[in-house]
Amino acid sequence: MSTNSHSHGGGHVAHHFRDAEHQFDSGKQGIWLFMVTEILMFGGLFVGYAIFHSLYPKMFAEGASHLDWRMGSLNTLVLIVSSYTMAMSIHHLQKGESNKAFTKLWITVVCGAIFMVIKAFEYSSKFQHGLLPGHLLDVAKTHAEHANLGMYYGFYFCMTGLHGLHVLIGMGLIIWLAIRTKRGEFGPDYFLPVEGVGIFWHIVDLIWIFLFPLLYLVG
Amino acid sequence: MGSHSDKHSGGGHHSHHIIPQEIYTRVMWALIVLTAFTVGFHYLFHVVMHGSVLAAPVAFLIAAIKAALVLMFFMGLKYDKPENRWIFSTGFIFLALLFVICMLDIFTRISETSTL
Amino acid sequence: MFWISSTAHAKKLMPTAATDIAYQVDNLYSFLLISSFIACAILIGGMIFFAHKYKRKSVHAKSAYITHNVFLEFLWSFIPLVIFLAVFAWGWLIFHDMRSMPKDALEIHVRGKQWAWEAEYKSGVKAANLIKVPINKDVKLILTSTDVLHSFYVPSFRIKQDAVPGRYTALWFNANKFGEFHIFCTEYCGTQHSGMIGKLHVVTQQEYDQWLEEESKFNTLPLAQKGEKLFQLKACSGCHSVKNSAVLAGPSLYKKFGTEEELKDGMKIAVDESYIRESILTPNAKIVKGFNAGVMPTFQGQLSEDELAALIEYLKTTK
Amino acid sequence: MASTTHNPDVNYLNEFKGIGSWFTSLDHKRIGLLYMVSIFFFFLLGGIFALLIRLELFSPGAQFLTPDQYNQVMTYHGAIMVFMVIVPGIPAILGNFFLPLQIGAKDVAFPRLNLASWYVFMTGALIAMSTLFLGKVDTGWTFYTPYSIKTGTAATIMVLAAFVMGMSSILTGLNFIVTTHKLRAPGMTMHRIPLFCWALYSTAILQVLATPVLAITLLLIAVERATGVGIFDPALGGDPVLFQHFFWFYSHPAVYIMILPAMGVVSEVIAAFSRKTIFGYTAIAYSSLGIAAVSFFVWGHHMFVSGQSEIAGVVFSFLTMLVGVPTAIKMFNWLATLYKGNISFESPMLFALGFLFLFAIGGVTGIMLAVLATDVHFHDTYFVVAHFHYVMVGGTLMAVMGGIYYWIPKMFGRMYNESLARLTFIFIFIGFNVTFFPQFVLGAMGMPRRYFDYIPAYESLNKISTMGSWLIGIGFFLSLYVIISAIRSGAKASANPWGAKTLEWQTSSPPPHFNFETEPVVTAGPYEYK
Repeated sequence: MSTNSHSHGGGHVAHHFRDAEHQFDSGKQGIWLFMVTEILMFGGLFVGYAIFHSLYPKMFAEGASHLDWRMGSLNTLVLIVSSYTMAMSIHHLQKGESNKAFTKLWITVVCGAIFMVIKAFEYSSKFQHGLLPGHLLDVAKTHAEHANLGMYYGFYFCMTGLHGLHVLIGMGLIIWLAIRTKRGEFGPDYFLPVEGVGIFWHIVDLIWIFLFPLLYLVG
Repeated sequence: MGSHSDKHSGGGHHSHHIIPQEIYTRVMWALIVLTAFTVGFHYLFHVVMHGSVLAAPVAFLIAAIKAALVLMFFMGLKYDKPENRWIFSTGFIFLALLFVICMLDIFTRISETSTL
Repeated sequence: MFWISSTAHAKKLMPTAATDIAYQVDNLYSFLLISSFIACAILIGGMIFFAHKYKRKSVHAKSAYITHNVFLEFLWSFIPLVIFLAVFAWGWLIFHDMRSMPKDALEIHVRGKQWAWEAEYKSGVKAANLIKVPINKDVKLILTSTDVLHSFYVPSFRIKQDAVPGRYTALWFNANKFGEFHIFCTEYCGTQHSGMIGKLHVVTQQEYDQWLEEESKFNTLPLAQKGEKLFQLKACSGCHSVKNSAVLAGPSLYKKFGTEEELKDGMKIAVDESYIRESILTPNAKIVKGFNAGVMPTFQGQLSEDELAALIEYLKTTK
Repeated sequence: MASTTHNPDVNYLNEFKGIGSWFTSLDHKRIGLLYMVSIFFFFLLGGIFALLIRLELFSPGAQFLTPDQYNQVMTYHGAIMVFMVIVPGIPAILGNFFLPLQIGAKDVAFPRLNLASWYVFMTGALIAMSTLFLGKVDTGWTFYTPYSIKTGTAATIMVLAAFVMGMSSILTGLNFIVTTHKLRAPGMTMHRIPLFCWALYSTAILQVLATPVLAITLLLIAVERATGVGIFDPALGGDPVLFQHFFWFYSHPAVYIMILPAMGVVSEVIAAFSRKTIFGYTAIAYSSLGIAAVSFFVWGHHMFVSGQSEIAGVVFSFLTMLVGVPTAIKMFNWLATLYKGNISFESPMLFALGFLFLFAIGGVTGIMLAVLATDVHFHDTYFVVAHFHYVMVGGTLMAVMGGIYYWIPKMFGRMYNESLARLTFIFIFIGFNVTFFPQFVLGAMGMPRRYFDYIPAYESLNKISTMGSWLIGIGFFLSLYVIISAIRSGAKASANPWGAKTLEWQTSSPPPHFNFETEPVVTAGPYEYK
């Protein structure tokens, strides 16, 4: 086997892989490992939330009562649809239908944007009512019954903020994928970046699936 | 982990499973319906029954089912290599470890009180 | 013989054991030391022996081809495991005694704060960096902290417990030796962490009662003497020297009253009653040149007018 | 192209020229050297802070630092040594360089990610260093709350720096796991990879699983400092002990991130210099994995007196005993490897034997700290300081030095000066024991750690300890000279000067850009000295 030319797998196989299959498997494993770190990072927040929720159930209930579950459920639906279109874009690429994939990718980006807009409405309403994390919480304005209600909003803003950051990063990545799809760089032989970003995007969806009942409903 | 063998034949064949569109569509609808269930149960438990111990377990059970659907189909873990399934599950195992031991500590502390 | 001599040797390196539990801890420690010594002798001795015996004499000499030996490997996994579990159980037994609070103990509240230990007895007597206890009596210390984590440690009693702000933790001891023992803070707590040293004074019941009696007369003392006590009690002395002009975390207050102080912004101000009062209640309002804001905590709400007057009166006497 | 056109004078060092070719190189060997230079620099810095600590403690009372300055020096020593030297140390330098070579790969799985992780690391390190000019940090490397929330220093910047360096660690770990799984040469089964690779593999698992929890914990400190959400602040209903749980959930596995690769290096060196197959390959390999797994269950042994419940303490003490077993297995297996070997004593071997010596002491004192009753006395005293220096410095740094001497011929194609290198060993080994053994005694006598000042009873031992630190200092400066002069003007090294059997020695020294002229096919284990 030669050191830097490739007899098969198109032009996308790096020199240290045997073939496209080898590269795909390795890349995918790397992505899954990265997802483990995402789960553990968000997980730290979930564990903290669960512990303090069990210590101060009433304070958490008060915090949750200020959230609008309709906004939360709407956002859940938006993310589900975006996950669907993301998965479909890979389906199309595998079948060689890169135009359809391109469209699906853009729909995903638009869904992400809708999610962020709804989130922005939610945030601004929280800001207006003085519902802010920690000592920024306006106790007088919110008529908070619990002096440390700021902790609930600490969790709320940390979790949704970190999640929102992931949505933004995901949108950026998907736009990059859409551009590359348009350039015809992806096809049935090579779609690893799309697969990877897809898994990332679904993780974002997955985390929201838990955040929604945790923050908005159970409280 | 040491047991998996080198089975890379070196051929350029691509046997990636293409998940049919209709599965994706069904999963999406299932997720939407389950979200409706979540909201419905929330309404039932909080507005009709004014709180119930079941509220949280039901909400998280539904969330777990939804998560499983996303994992298996959208993320394709159902069709993926077993080692990737193992890798992904370790994240949850170690998270559970962190959670269980922190809870163990916090709820077995003997609280001392001031006697002044 | 070996056992006794090495046990004695080990104990010489430890501070005086002044409780029964300390004695038990030392026994366990001696056992650990000896078994560790044996383990190290096997490992290090074996290594030196093999290194010497199988030293390379010729590059071409063949080494033995030994890949593994299940029996040996089982032995050196199983034997350490047994030893480890045994010392675990032994350690647990003693630890359980340390953590089981005796009933009807003399209860003393101890608050850690930056940077002093403040003890408060049920009779209302307070003391800074000093805990007096009667001998042969169960004493339970209820710990908390007013700011950051501290850890209450008496080496001679082999006891240690973190003082956690916002909650109470406890430890107990029953001293069986008279004397003054060190109290250290072992959880890093900032600038004067290493200066947070107190004395645990074990005395007879009679001396203890007498001391308690005397201390409760605190409120009838002349103003300046009361101020002197408060200066210790509120841990002012941890950061401000009054015997000489040495600079600790804060400026020295030796011969300070009636002089002029240069502030950070170059302004000069007379050290009078109102300046001292302001510096105690709002320490960050005026910062002396060469020092930083935010170091000294405020005492707003922690001192009565009476106590403020006593402190000011005392500072007039530090000459 | 391949082997027919290969020019033996062309290697990874001279194939591309110019400083720019280093900063954009995707070659794992060059990235390893980038790490080497940066980590050596940070080690020097951390070492200077260490010398300052010892100088200040030469006598009781203030010597030349104020208490605040001392606390900052102590914090920088800890933070630099942990986050910038020992955690990345062996994996990033030697692992990067030799993992692909030892398993017969052309590179790591994700070369671009590998370079990125160096940049991420340097970014984090520079952010951390920036705090030296932006208000300094005095929290200790452990960032315990609520002190780290209240202190008026640049702690926020420091935790963010540690967060960034954590990301770099995750990326390296991820890369190594996939490399080990996927890039082994034909015939290189998991049971044929060298033990160094097993150690790196186990380490990588720890890096990936533990670091994210540290990341979120550090972020929470930053949020806490900015907005006071109170999760770890008792004044607001939070729990500082929970912070310790989160922190040690990472930081205990992290001590194995620091020591496991060192154990891997020692396995390599002992086998090579005994010219003997390693005793109990399988046991050593799986004990690495075992240590990695169990290390996640033992973090609470840092918290026996922190106010966690008695039950939690007992559970953690018990589990800690279990982690002692695989460690004991390794020690005895190395000992058995020496038996009937053909042993020579070049400096790598001296460092490996020094490792065994010091790690034995570090190990048994670890058991004393894991036993509940004795730990209550020793916790947060100099006994702990001595223990972890025996493990981290006596263990990891001895292995780093041994590993670097062992592999210098391969990395640079040149030999180092053997007698000078032996001299460095003598200085470091003796200096180390003189510095840290007295600290065990100090700890048993009750001297707490992180003390700027101490009672007069502790003076004589502190003096001895400080003098020892000068010997270590001389040893490391001398090593730096030995390494630099080897690179600049060492005698040419052959492809396999030690007669070792692992794969990296089967290619030329220094290796060509893609490591092997022809892809190696492996038919036997790594230590077949028949």
